[in-house]
Amino acid sequence: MTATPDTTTWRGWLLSDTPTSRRHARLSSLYKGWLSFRSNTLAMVGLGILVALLLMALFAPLIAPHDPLAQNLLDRLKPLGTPGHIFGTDSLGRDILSRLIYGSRITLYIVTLVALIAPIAGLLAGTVAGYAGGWADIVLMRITDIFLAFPRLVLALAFVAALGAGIENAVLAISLTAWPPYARIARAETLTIRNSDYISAVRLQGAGPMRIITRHIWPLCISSLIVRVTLDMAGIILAAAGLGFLGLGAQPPSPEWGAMISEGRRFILDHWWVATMPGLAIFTVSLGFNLLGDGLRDVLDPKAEK
Amino acid sequence: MSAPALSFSGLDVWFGSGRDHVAAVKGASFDVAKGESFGLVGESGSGKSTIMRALTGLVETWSGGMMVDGHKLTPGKSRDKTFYKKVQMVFQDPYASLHPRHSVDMVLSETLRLHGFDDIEARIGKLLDDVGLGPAFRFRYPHQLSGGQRQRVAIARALAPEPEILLLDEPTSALDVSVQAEILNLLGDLRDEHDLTFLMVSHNLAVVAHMCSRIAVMKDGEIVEVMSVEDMRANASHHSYTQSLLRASQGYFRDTDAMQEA
Amino acid sequence: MTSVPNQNGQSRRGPALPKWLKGTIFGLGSILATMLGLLFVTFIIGRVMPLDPVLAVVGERATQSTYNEVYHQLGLDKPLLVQFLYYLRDVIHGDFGTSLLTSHPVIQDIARVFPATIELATLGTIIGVVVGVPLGVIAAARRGSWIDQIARVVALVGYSMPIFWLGLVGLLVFYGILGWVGGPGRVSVFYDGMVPPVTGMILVDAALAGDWDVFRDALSHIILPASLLGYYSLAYISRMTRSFMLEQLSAEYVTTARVKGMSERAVIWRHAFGNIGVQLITVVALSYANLLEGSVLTEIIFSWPGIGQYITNALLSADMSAVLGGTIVVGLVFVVLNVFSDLLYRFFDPRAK
Amino acid sequence: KTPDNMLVVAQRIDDLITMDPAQSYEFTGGDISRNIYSKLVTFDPADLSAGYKPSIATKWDVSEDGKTVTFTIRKGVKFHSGNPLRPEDVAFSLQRAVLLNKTPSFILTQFGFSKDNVKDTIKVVGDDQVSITTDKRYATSFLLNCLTATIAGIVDEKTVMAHEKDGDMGNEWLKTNDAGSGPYVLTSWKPNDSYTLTAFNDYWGGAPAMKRIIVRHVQESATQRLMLEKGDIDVARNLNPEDVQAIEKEDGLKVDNELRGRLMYISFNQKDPELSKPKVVEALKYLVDYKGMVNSFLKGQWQVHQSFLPLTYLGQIKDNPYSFNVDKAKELLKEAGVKDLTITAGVRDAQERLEIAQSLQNTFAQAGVTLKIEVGTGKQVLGKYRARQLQMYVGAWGPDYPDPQTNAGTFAWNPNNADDAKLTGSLAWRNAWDPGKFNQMVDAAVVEPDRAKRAKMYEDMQREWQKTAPFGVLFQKVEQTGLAADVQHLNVGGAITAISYWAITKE
Amino acid sequence: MTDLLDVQNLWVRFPTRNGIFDAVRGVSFRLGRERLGIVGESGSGKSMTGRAILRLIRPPGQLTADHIRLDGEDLMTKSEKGMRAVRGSRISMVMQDPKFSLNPVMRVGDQIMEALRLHARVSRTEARKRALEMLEAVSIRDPERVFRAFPHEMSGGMGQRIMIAMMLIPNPELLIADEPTSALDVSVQGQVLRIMDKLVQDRGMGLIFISHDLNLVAQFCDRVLIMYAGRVVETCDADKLHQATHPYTRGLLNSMPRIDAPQSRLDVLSRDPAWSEAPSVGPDDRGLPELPQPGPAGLGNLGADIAEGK
Ligand SMILES: Nc1ncnc2c1ncn2[C@@H]1O[C@H](COP(=O)(O)OP(=O)(O)OP(=O)(O)O)[C@@H](O)[C@H]1O
Ligand SMILES: Nc1ncnc2c1ncn2[C@@H]1O[C@H](COP(=O)(O)OP(=O)(O)OP(=O)(O)O)[C@@H](O)[C@H]1O
Ligand SMILES: [Mg+2]
Ligand SMILES: [Mg+2]
Repeated sequence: MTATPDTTTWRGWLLSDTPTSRRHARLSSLYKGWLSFRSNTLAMVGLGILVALLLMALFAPLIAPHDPLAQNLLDRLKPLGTPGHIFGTDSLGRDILSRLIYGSRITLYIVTLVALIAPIAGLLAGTVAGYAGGWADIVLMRITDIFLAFPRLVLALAFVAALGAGIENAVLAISLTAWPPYARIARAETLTIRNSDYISAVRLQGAGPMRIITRHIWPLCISSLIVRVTLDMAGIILAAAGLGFLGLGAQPPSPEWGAMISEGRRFILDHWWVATMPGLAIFTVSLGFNLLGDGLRDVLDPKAEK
Repeated sequence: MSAPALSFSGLDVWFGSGRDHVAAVKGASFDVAKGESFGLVGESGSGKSTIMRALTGLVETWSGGMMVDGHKLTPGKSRDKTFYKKVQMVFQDPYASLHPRHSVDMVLSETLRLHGFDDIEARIGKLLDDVGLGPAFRFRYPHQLSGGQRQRVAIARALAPEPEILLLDEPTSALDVSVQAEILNLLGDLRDEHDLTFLMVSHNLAVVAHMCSRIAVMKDGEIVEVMSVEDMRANASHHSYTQSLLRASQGYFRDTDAMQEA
Repeated sequence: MTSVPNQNGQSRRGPALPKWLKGTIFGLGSILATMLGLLFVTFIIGRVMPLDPVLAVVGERATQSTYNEVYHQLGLDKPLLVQFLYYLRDVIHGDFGTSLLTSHPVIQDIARVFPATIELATLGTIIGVVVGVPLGVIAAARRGSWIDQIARVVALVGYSMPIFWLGLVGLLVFYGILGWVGGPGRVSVFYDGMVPPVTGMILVDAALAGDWDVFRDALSHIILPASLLGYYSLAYISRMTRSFMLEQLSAEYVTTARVKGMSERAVIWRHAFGNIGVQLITVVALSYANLLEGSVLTEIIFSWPGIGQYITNALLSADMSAVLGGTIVVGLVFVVLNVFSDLLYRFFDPRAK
Repeated sequence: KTPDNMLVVAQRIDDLITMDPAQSYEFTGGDISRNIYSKLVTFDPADLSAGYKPSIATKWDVSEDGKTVTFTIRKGVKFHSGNPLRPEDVAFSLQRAVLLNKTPSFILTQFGFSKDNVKDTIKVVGDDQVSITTDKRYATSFLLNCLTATIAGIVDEKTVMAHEKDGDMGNEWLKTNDAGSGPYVLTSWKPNDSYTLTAFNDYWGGAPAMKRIIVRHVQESATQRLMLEKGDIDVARNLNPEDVQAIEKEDGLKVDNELRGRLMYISFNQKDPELSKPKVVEALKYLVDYKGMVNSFLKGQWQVHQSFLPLTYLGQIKDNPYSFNVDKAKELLKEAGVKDLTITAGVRDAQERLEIAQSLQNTFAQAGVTLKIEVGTGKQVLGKYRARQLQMYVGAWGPDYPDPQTNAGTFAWNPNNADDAKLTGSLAWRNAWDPGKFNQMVDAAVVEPDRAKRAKMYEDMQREWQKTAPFGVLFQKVEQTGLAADVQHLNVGGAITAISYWAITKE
Repeated sequence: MTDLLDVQNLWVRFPTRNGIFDAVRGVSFRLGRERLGIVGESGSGKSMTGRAILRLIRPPGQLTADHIRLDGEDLMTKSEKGMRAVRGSRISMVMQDPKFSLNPVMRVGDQIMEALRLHARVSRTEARKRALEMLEAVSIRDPERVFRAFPHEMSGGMGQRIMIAMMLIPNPELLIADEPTSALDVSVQGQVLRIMDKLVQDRGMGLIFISHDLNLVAQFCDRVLIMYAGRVVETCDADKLHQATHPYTRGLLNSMPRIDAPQSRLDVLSRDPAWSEAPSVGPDDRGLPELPQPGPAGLGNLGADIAEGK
């Protein structure tokens, strides 16, 4: 509101109050969001953690000092700081650091898949229920309630048990249990949005329900969903790890972090690092997501907190 | 003589059922001639907006007769495209009537596309010009606009399908007096330019008097009086409610005055 | 012609039920529908699972004839829907079947394991509320201060820490090394069965029986897992409390209270806190429900014979009667908690009629 | 910290589903059964290697044709209910097991008893004798060994029949209750939580020293170890090697090692065209790092053992012809003309097996064989295995009764290799293996009355089998039990039976 | 004799994403026991000025002033605790939006009683009596019912009257009323204004009346401050408002349509950037009207007092 930004620099161009093209407008609003996000230190830390995770997953073969699957029964359960095995080795003599690095791929995989499935399913169910009202609403919300009332881990377990253990099924199972809250959020938002004047306005242009839901309601629900998803990600990683812990998640010898804890928990008393290192890894990434989610909430959803 | 642009006869509108039943409009009847500006006044909650919402199909529970250009409307959701091409509406609150994540460009181009226009680029430029917003505003988002500017965008959106009838639901009540003047002038200009018929709701008698030639006074869902603006100015009203409205709009007088009604 | 003139102008709307009755009927109907759906989904899951319930009965080495006999006994040769209807009929009669895993009636098993979980979850929730709510309120009131930062870190750590890991480490440190708390299980072995089971919750039973040795011992066993669960619920509750409070503190009525010349503490606790009560109830109910159903891992680590473990074991062994029974109970509790928090909401919030 | 006359045990007891001896088939069920039920003949915990000894039967006589054995029943034995134990109870118990036809009934029915003839083949003779008549002549040791199994536990007819429901011969009631005459009385069982035994003071062999036995379900080894270290329990039965090593070093604690009958094996489905080549199977047997495993993550808990009879069984052999030899394996694979072999193995989600599977994966890979591991819950994997759908299986097998026939009959016997024969009890059938001549060898050995000759037959059979069968037996289980130093005379049952609480003392 | 209120160089600043935003810039004015109107377009800083006097600018907003003297006492130097004694009992403020300014979960009566009991030692029954009288005084028809009601059960107009009752009950020396009648029916509006009028005239209460209705302010107040972009652009006697000289004021006056005088086009305000740059018009030096002595009852039974007078 003070001086108008100088439009000759990139920064100025991006901060311009009078965008001159669609692209300019979009970039400009993205950049402004980024600026306010950037000022949130903790959120930046979160983002940093996740970027690091991404890089780690991407360049795992370059970073990892060992093959994550290479066993050496003579070199098993080496402690932290052993030369060549900074994080020690596990019960089959595999390098824990390398396994953690490769495990980041699986974690990312899980996170991406769940983040793609659950919110979209929830968004679809919630907005349709909220906008259509009537019977569609009642039926959809009952279904949501059923899945909500289902003991979460039991549902996931049942699903995995039905389809067999494995990472994809674990992801499906988690998604199956994760969507109902999103549906509820989306529905609540839809209910407030659907009677607003701008929706009435598009209806007056003759727009059909599908168009209103996808073009007008979704963009408004998405930001709060993104925040929720980010905050839930930690829970999702932990749920996947929980399944791994019960032996139903990722399959050996894949270095999934939850499964690593599960394998290492036998040694918790004498060789604590075997379970602790993956525990710390999960903790760090979860923390990253939580920090990021907190920050995103401030940017995307200023009403929610702040 | 051609049919009136809008014709209401014995319109009833209600909400809810059973105990929640609210009769929002009771037996409203009036005509709006082509090219006329007609005002609806009355206290808050008297059913002014509801009449408009019933007309546009935003409220489905009504009975009685409504005609647009001589075509009868039927209760129910569906209004065909031609209806929306003919009738458009501007809402009361400019802060609530624009999608927070759609830029001006998106709002207008979507509207144009829905109505099947091809020369969208050219039309957007023209519309923005019409409502007195330069091309500089085209890619802004609502949060980058002032209230008056938003209301101009809303008017541009309503003008996009080139309607004949514009419904104005308190278009300036959320705005400052200075901005109100700008918008009222703009609406006047547009009316002359495009041969529009106005149906305007307001609780500010002065605003209605300024814009309209005839007014209907509503109270409790009923139309108590339809009169010309000249009559109103001359204080030639027959109904006590209208009289009290008129008197009240004069302002505050110190104790000495006789302002002692309950 | 004997037509009776219709004097009641309203009759075309049919008999007008009072609103509360309609609401109640709708509420009950939706609970029923939810429960039925829950049952059905569970049932289907149980049937399509490639786990063989017959194997659970006959064991690994059974001959085929034994196998066939049991297959028939369990009614597995009937169509799915018929099986479901049979099951439903039994459930309505209060018969949840017999668990294959424990050879006890499921209802009896649940009566044994559910109190254990309730005891744990309740204590956990109490810890979460007693610590979490004040923490959240203070964090919101002193936004950005060190206490806010601490609250934030506490919550984030709680959100991010794998519970099974924390549980194992907690057991190692507080039981193994420090010896401050009792070990796994609900009570030390030699106190087992010392107090008559009235409620099934040992703390309550011991108190009822006036046996304070058992009470103390049971407390020393429950405190660690309950604290662990309490920490998770604390993290959630404090975070939500904080954000509710922030919303309230920015409301105009808070300024009004200050205009009156009210002290800051009264403003926070009397005015702002009074306004989050309702939201808080919902959050606490939700977190309680989560603890009731979601403490499987804690139960495993602490050898806590609760419902989470029960259902999980049953599920892995295709003991479908037990899974269905357990799911109904947990689902019912969830639904009831939901309704309950709804009722409280109506009761406490004047705006909700 | 535990009282002197009380024994507290931590153990995984979630397998316990029934205590009816006619039905009980799980480890924990065996443990309980051995302590609450008496049998005609049984093993003495102080001297397991002596084999079966008189118990409720004071002596037995074999008829000329070798088909009938007549047992003389001990006098003055009392059931926990106070009823005296009569010969009728003995006959009833065995008949009941046959009539109920529950899973373990084959242990008895393999002698030709059936619903129709059991009243005649098992009957009371005289006023203190019971006679058992088999359909043909079997090695007497075979019959008597079978009578030491859980299913031969003697129940109190009067009590049991008092609880009969819908003609179930008291099965429903007996699942959770006790009608025995053994040294202990079952006083409570909370599934997945604990069970409690109380000493039976009128036990015919004398009241046991430990007045109360409490077995608490504790899932995690680390937890069991912590409890043992804290003195909250006397015995920890599911310790993993690392925890055992730690306990060995601790004052006040000790470790009991006992060789059990359980075998770890891998098997290959013979429907698979590649795996049905003998050279391929042989090569794979050379691709197991036997030593590596028993010296690392299996340390102390399994020992290398490559034949189907566990050590201590009649006919045992100690030959372990296979060792980890990549070159040999490669050569064999080359000879078989197999390249780029990929195998999928079904493994249940138990830590030990997963590690073995991963080790196999590693060593197989060294010869270019890709091993995929498909993990499932016990029930899942087993379901597929029984349906002959697993390409390869990594699993364990425990003998059902202490006679060589139990394992010979499952590893080397499959009279009908058709899919619809459904001989699901036979591991050979599950792997679609037609044992050919082994069928006759098994049938012959089981009827050989001469003990030494019989042993020799099994020895020969195993040597042959080791070479050609699509099974690779890898290890035999050693049970390592952690216990407080004051616990004496603990015996978990060796390879042949279950734990004997009555022998335990504390000092 | 000192002024009741003397504000010198008042600034309110908000840090925002785009730098510091000045909501109030250097406002100075003095107030006797009179009715001072503050008018201006939306966002011109009227409410902020009112809040600033009570030092209730919420962080991160910052408040600076050379001084804010109440009866010669500088409020800027007071401790937070000292301010609390001032708020409510000596200066009260009717908040702009009654819908959001009342605690939704507390009964109306409790909120009014609370205002009284925070500053005066009175029993509950006494407080209740006074609250009921006060409600009656602001023309609420069924005080007993309203007393027990929750805010959401009240209409906007009732809410505003409740707010006024609540703020008047501790009998303040200065009342800041932020658009107190915008939601009221015109007839009730007259009654409420009359109450405030009476208090100023009989008790010597000072009144700051914030509104954007220029006509109303011209008719009701003694003096008017016209604010634009956080500054006072003009100050004049209320009855002379229609002769105001500042183009902004003139623009506002002319842009309103009038019932009695039809126009084809309305005048549109054209804003001059110089307006917001010009310094605030300082406190006028004219002599303040002689202060009447406080009424005989002192801090007596205000509600009953007013009700009687009506
Ligand atoms: N969706 C609805 N459900 C129930 N009642 C409604 C609904 N919409 C409006 N009403 C009721 O209908 C009546 C008329 O409302 P309407 O909005 O038409 O009033 P209005 O004259 O436009 O008032 P305002 O000047 O405040 O806009 C009111 O009593 C209102 O409470
Ligand atoms: N928390 C804040 N952060 C930044 N700017 C703020 C904040 N609060 C108020 N403002 C700004 O301060 C300015 C003055 O606001 P104020 O509420 O005093 O206006 P007003 O004259 O009372 O308007 P109205 O007639 O609409 O009530 C406005 O421009 C507003 O945007
Ligand atoms: Mg309206
Ligand atoms: Mg204001």
